[in-house]
Amino acid sequence: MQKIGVFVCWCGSNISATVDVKKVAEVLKAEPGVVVSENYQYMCSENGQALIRNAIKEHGLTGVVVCSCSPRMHEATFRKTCESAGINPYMVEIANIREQCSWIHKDIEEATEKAIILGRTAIAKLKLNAPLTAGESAVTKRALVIGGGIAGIQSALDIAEAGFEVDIVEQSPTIGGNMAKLDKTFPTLDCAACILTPKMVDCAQNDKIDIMTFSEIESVKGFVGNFKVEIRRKARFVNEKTCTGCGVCMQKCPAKKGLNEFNMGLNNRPAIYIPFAQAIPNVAIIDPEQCLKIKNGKCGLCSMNCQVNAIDYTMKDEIVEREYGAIVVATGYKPISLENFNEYGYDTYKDVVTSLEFERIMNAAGPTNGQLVRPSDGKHPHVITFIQCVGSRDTSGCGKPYCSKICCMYTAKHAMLLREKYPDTEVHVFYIDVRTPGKNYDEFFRRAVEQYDVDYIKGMVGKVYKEGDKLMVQGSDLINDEQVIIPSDMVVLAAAIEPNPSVRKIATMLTASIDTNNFLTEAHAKLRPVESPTAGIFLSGVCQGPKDIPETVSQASACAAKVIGLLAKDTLKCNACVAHSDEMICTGCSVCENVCPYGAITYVDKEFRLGGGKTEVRRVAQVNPAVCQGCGACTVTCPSGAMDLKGFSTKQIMAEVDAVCKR
Amino acid sequence: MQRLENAVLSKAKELLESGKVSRVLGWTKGEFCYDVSPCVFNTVDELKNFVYNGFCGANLSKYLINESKKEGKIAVFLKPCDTYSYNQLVKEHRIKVENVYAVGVECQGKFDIEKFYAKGVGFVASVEEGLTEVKVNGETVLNRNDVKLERCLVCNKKHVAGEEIVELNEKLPSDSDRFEMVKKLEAMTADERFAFWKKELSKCIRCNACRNVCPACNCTKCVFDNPNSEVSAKANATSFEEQMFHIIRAFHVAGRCTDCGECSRVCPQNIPLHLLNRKFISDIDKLYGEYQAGEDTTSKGPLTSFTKEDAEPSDAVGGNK
Amino acid sequence: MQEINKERKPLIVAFCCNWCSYAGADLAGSSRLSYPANVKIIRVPCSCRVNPLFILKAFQRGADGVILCGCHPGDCHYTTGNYYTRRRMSLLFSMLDYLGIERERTRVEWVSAAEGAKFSNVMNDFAKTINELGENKRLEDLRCKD
Amino acid sequence: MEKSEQIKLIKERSGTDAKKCMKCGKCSGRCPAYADMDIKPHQFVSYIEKGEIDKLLNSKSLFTCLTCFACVERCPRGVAPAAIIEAVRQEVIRMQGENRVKAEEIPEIVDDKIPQQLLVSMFRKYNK
Amino acid sequence: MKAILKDKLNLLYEEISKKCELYLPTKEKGALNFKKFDGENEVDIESLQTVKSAKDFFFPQTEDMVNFKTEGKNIEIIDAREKIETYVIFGVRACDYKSFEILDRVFLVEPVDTMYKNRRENAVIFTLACNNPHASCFCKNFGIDASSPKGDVECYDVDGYLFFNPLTEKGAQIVNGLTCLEEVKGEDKVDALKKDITKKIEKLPFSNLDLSKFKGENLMELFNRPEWEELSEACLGCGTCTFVCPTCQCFDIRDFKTNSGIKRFRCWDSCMYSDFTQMAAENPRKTQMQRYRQRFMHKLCYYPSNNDGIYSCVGCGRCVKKCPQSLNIVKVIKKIGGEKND
Repeated sequence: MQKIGVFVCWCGSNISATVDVKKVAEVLKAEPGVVVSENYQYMCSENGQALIRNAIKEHGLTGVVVCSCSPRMHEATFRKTCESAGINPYMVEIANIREQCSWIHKDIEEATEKAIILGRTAIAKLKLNAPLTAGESAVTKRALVIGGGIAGIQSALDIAEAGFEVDIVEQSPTIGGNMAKLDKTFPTLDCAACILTPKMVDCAQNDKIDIMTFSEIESVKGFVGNFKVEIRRKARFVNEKTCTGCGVCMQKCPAKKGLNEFNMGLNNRPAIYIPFAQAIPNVAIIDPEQCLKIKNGKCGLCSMNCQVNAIDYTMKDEIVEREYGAIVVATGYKPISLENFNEYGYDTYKDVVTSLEFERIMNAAGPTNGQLVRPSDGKHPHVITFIQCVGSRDTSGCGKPYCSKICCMYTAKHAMLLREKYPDTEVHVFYIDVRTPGKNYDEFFRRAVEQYDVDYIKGMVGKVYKEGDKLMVQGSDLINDEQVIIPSDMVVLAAAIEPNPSVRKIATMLTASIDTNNFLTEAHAKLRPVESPTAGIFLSGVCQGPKDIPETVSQASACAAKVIGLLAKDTLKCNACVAHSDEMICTGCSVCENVCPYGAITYVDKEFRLGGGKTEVRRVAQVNPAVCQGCGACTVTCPSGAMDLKGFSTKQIMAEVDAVCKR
Repeated sequence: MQRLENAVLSKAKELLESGKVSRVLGWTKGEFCYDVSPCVFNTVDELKNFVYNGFCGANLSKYLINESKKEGKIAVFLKPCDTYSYNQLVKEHRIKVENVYAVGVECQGKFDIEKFYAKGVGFVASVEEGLTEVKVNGETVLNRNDVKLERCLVCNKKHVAGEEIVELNEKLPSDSDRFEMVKKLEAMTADERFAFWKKELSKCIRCNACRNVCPACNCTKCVFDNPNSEVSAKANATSFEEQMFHIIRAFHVAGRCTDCGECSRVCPQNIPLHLLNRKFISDIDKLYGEYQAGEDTTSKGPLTSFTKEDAEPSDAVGGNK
Repeated sequence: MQEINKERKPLIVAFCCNWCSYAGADLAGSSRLSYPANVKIIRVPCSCRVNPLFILKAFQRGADGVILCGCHPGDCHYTTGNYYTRRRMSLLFSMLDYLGIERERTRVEWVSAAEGAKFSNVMNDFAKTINELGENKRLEDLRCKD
Repeated sequence: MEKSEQIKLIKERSGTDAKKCMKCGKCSGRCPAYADMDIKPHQFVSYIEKGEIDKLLNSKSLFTCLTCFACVERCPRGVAPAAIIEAVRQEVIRMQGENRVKAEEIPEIVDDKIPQQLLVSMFRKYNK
Repeated sequence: MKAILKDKLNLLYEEISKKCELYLPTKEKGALNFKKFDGENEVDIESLQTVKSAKDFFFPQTEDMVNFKTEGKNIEIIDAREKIETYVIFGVRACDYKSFEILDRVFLVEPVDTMYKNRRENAVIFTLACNNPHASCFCKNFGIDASSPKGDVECYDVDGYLFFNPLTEKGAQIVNGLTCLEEVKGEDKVDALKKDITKKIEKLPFSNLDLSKFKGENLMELFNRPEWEELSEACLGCGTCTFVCPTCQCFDIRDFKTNSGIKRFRCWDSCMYSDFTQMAAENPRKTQMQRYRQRFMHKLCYYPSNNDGIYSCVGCGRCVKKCPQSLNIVKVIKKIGGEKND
């Protein structure tokens, strides 16, 4: 039997004006289990708390009910009070007789009656409380960053800067991501490579950062502070440690038919190649699909010419296992495939290109060495038409329902660069809306119109077709209320962007939730935008939603701050009110696992004694208290009631229901 | 249909003889043709009591929870509807599939002995089964549909699990709407519905036959048996407990119920319990897209998944005022 | 005490999630927005903690109306809890209706921590509905009313 | 009939939600009959939403629209301008209560640019 | 003999129900059960059997025993037993009537179960001969004569009349006080009916079972028979057989928390349930086979050993009809009862 103390707070006149606090204390004293019942002006004051502490000692209380303001206000206070007097902080219940009683009722009799019922309800619940202890788990002081684009690089650098070790796992042979492919960046028009490559080099040189390129996540186990990750290091057939990146092999390689991924396939590269001049690591890689030696055993020229013997045609994938305390997802994006948009002729006409391809064409290190020429015939184009929102804001099912956010700005950038570099060109932009929120963004766009004479046409393109040498771009001009046809030499499509396809698999492994567009879901749209609901998983860059570079970098740094905050702790205090499964009842049916947003539930085969020396092996659910956040979704999904929630147990809530219904 | 029995029996023999399985879960003869019981056969010799006829209506899948835990492989004969329950149990990790050799068996609908009595046949000594007709005691010819269990009249289930199928005739399709009665009830006024269910549920003797036969009700300990659940009871002391037991039972199997109809088949008071489950199925179909529990072994059930555009509870309520 | 109990007022049990609706109720309180005293709030971590058994239990014990309040869909503190609530309660309420039990006695409302006024309005409105319906007679347990 | 009623009917008949339009004009950008239209496909969507029923009922575009569905095909928002045009057309025809197209008038309308298919479908639709 | 035309039966029911409460087999939603007469019952005395047996009258499925009223820290104890007036149960079959004798041996021996006694003593039982026994009936094995069903008043349904044969004083008192009855010569017809019934029963498939093995001295042998495994294999562990059985008498005592205290009540329990007989939180019979064996051993061996060889089964056949998997006591008797069963 518990010994319960009831403490009724006046809250000055806030409560006592409408609730007869003395009567409440008196009536509750008669409840079974209650040994002391007091009232006081301000229970939360030092004196009020002392009253509670003394009562606990004097009467040997096992639990405390405080009738006062909302538990959201002072539950923590009174828990501490009780803890300091030697009883478990979870043996405290609050009856909210201020916000939910005295402040909303005027009739004293009515409010007093309600306060008594609320007090009884708290007593009823408290009788079923059990002392709870929040568990602790150690933190592995190492972070994993999945993705080596600008988001991943920035997060990794910031985490490393704080003194923690970071691994970057990148699926392609070099870090740098999409940003490395860009020519200039808006709204300042500075060179992307100039600002990105120093950061890439920083990563490579930082001894806290370990870069694993051409690698993929194989499996993830564990939970916040204690992840175990298997990483597949795919065979690149070149020893990363010995290769000096001299590039001789590239020149000697006779198989030069591979599409250059870095240049969006606009030109070719050899079977052994370094993705681009500033690649990190600056190490060659063999494309086994192209390599003659690997395909049919005849060749070996690269190996013969390699002075450091870095080439190993028999190299196999390798799995490394590492432990981490936190994981950053920075998997980035790719432009969508345009197969659903044949009206723009992307697949038909070589001179219809995507914006990212156009970046490469404009780039000095690109396939045309920075010369603006048409892919079809290498001629200099004079009329260039841009089409925006290709596949963005599309709810018809062909594209993506969201705004890709960056297209308006980069299209303005392209238009401006074109007009700047080639004043002889005529530039048209079909747009639906021009969206330029951001510092200096609208000014930037206006410059394109006002200073560079770019022709912005409000309306969408209906079709692109060829007449002679020209691409005829037919669209609406809604302002002039006419249908226009613009004979162009080149058409640039601002294709929507979508999360990197690899993210689905990764999200599943991380049990991080993902939305219908494959963007990772943040823990809270406003207040926790860089965390996944799954503890220990953080979101950096476009994997969470479309972003431009400054936003990506700020999110990456915010993300790093969160990771640093986590890794700075030696242990993690877990939520004490967690779910737990009664293994004697659990059937292991796995429905609870389906609704757990945190992946806190796992199943084990466990042996149970049946009596008479017999045993039975049953599959039962186990909750990881370090991961469970205590929502209780599992408890209702479980038909047998094996799953219950500490602090809000089925019995407790039922007892509260009983108590509030008692008349 | 004698041919079907022979085919099933020889399949059982073959499986046991070949050592492919060490046990067979099938049916054993009763005192009459209609009181057959599920049974595990360990040897070919024991198969002399094996029987397979239109009264083999029980769903065998639930027995596999325990049987598949035992040593050795067990063969089981499953009607189309049983295969859905089987899949659902596999999905919920209740059956060790590696210990089961599932054989689908043709089904043209199983019999309800009460319907023979209702047709004026006082004693059923023998039934010769045809696809659409049956001959009772060698003389009375009845329409097969007139003596089928309710669930079989609306059944269009196919075999969705099993290593092989014993089938001599293709299953005759049903064009009846299984939600007909649900719709009828929904069209009634709330008062009429209340009166209907009050009468039906007041018959309940809480014998738990519906629960214990239900393949979805496979909890180690049911909440209603668990003194810690605050709702445990061995009898319906009031009409509230009648309502609660059946609402909660239907809710616990919602999205998992394959509509196998066993609950209604076994109810000693003939309460149409399937109408509760079908209401949930019909609501789920309407609100969240058609879903047939047990059609596969991997999909998430409708109550353990969601979409952001789901209907609000205020809009989702079915039935007239 | 006994005198007050004589006149039987309808009783409403409100399950409120800790993060949105309970906070919304607090805001209603600190804004002094009143609602009837026969609304009794039970705090749960998330609306998805509310088991249909609790709702039936409340009716058994003599509640005349049960309302479930949670964060707006998409705003759940635990990201997905209220989506499950929405499905579960849609089905449960539909079933109650199917059994002829007045559908107005059960309700789900999404109330955010900022919606003190909404909380009070919802409770006033619900209390009015329940007052009009009168005593719960279709899902009652007479043993509890002795 | 009340105007609002009429608009409701047309919307219902068209089965399309004009509110989904984001005013990109892609429908009109693609329309092959654009030049012959007084009210353009995108304007149909806009007018129906704004309740300009009279303008629509009197539009010449109703009978210049080829019903080629290019606008439907191309709309990124799943709006179907052609369906709205069709619904308005139906409305006009129903209001007239008579044959819109009479066999003897055909020679007058026909010129060598009109596709035969159109004639057949027109006859099917506009003749009772 | 006193009699009434069958199509005037409603007059009879109305007249009895004016004097005291009357319960009779009533069809509701496709199931036949005893219901209190309220003028609108769909009475069915042709069908052989109610789903639930007549034992409910004396030993209902749930029954309040005592109430505790709590206020603060005080507890008040209130006797929950009701005062019972005389009432009539109409249409009890011979097997069900026989079951009362079996139950009496449990509830009316010291210490007497006052609740049972109260209800039992105040009942006037009108029994009904079984014109059409069913293939599942096997009452003959237990010395029951379905053609003379005993009770306070025996009723015979013959020739468009229902004839009454009062056997006890309280039966006669009621019958003689009924104004709607007329005097009809019917002894011959009733005798003919009895003979017919006896003939029909003789022909029933289960009328001559061999129960010779079920004796106290064979207890251990029967208990250890290997056949129990296969007999119980398909058992679902539900309580259908128990709850439709007229002689099952187990109950559980439970507390229900009301809004003002606690109601202590008893309710039927079934030895087939895994949570039956929770001793130190465990059922000593851990497997369904053990529980299955318990039920039938009790009926056929333990009970007779303690009660002058009377079996605790009346052959009503309810379990035969209602078991979801067609397991039943006849199959048990045939398997391990005696040689003549083969």
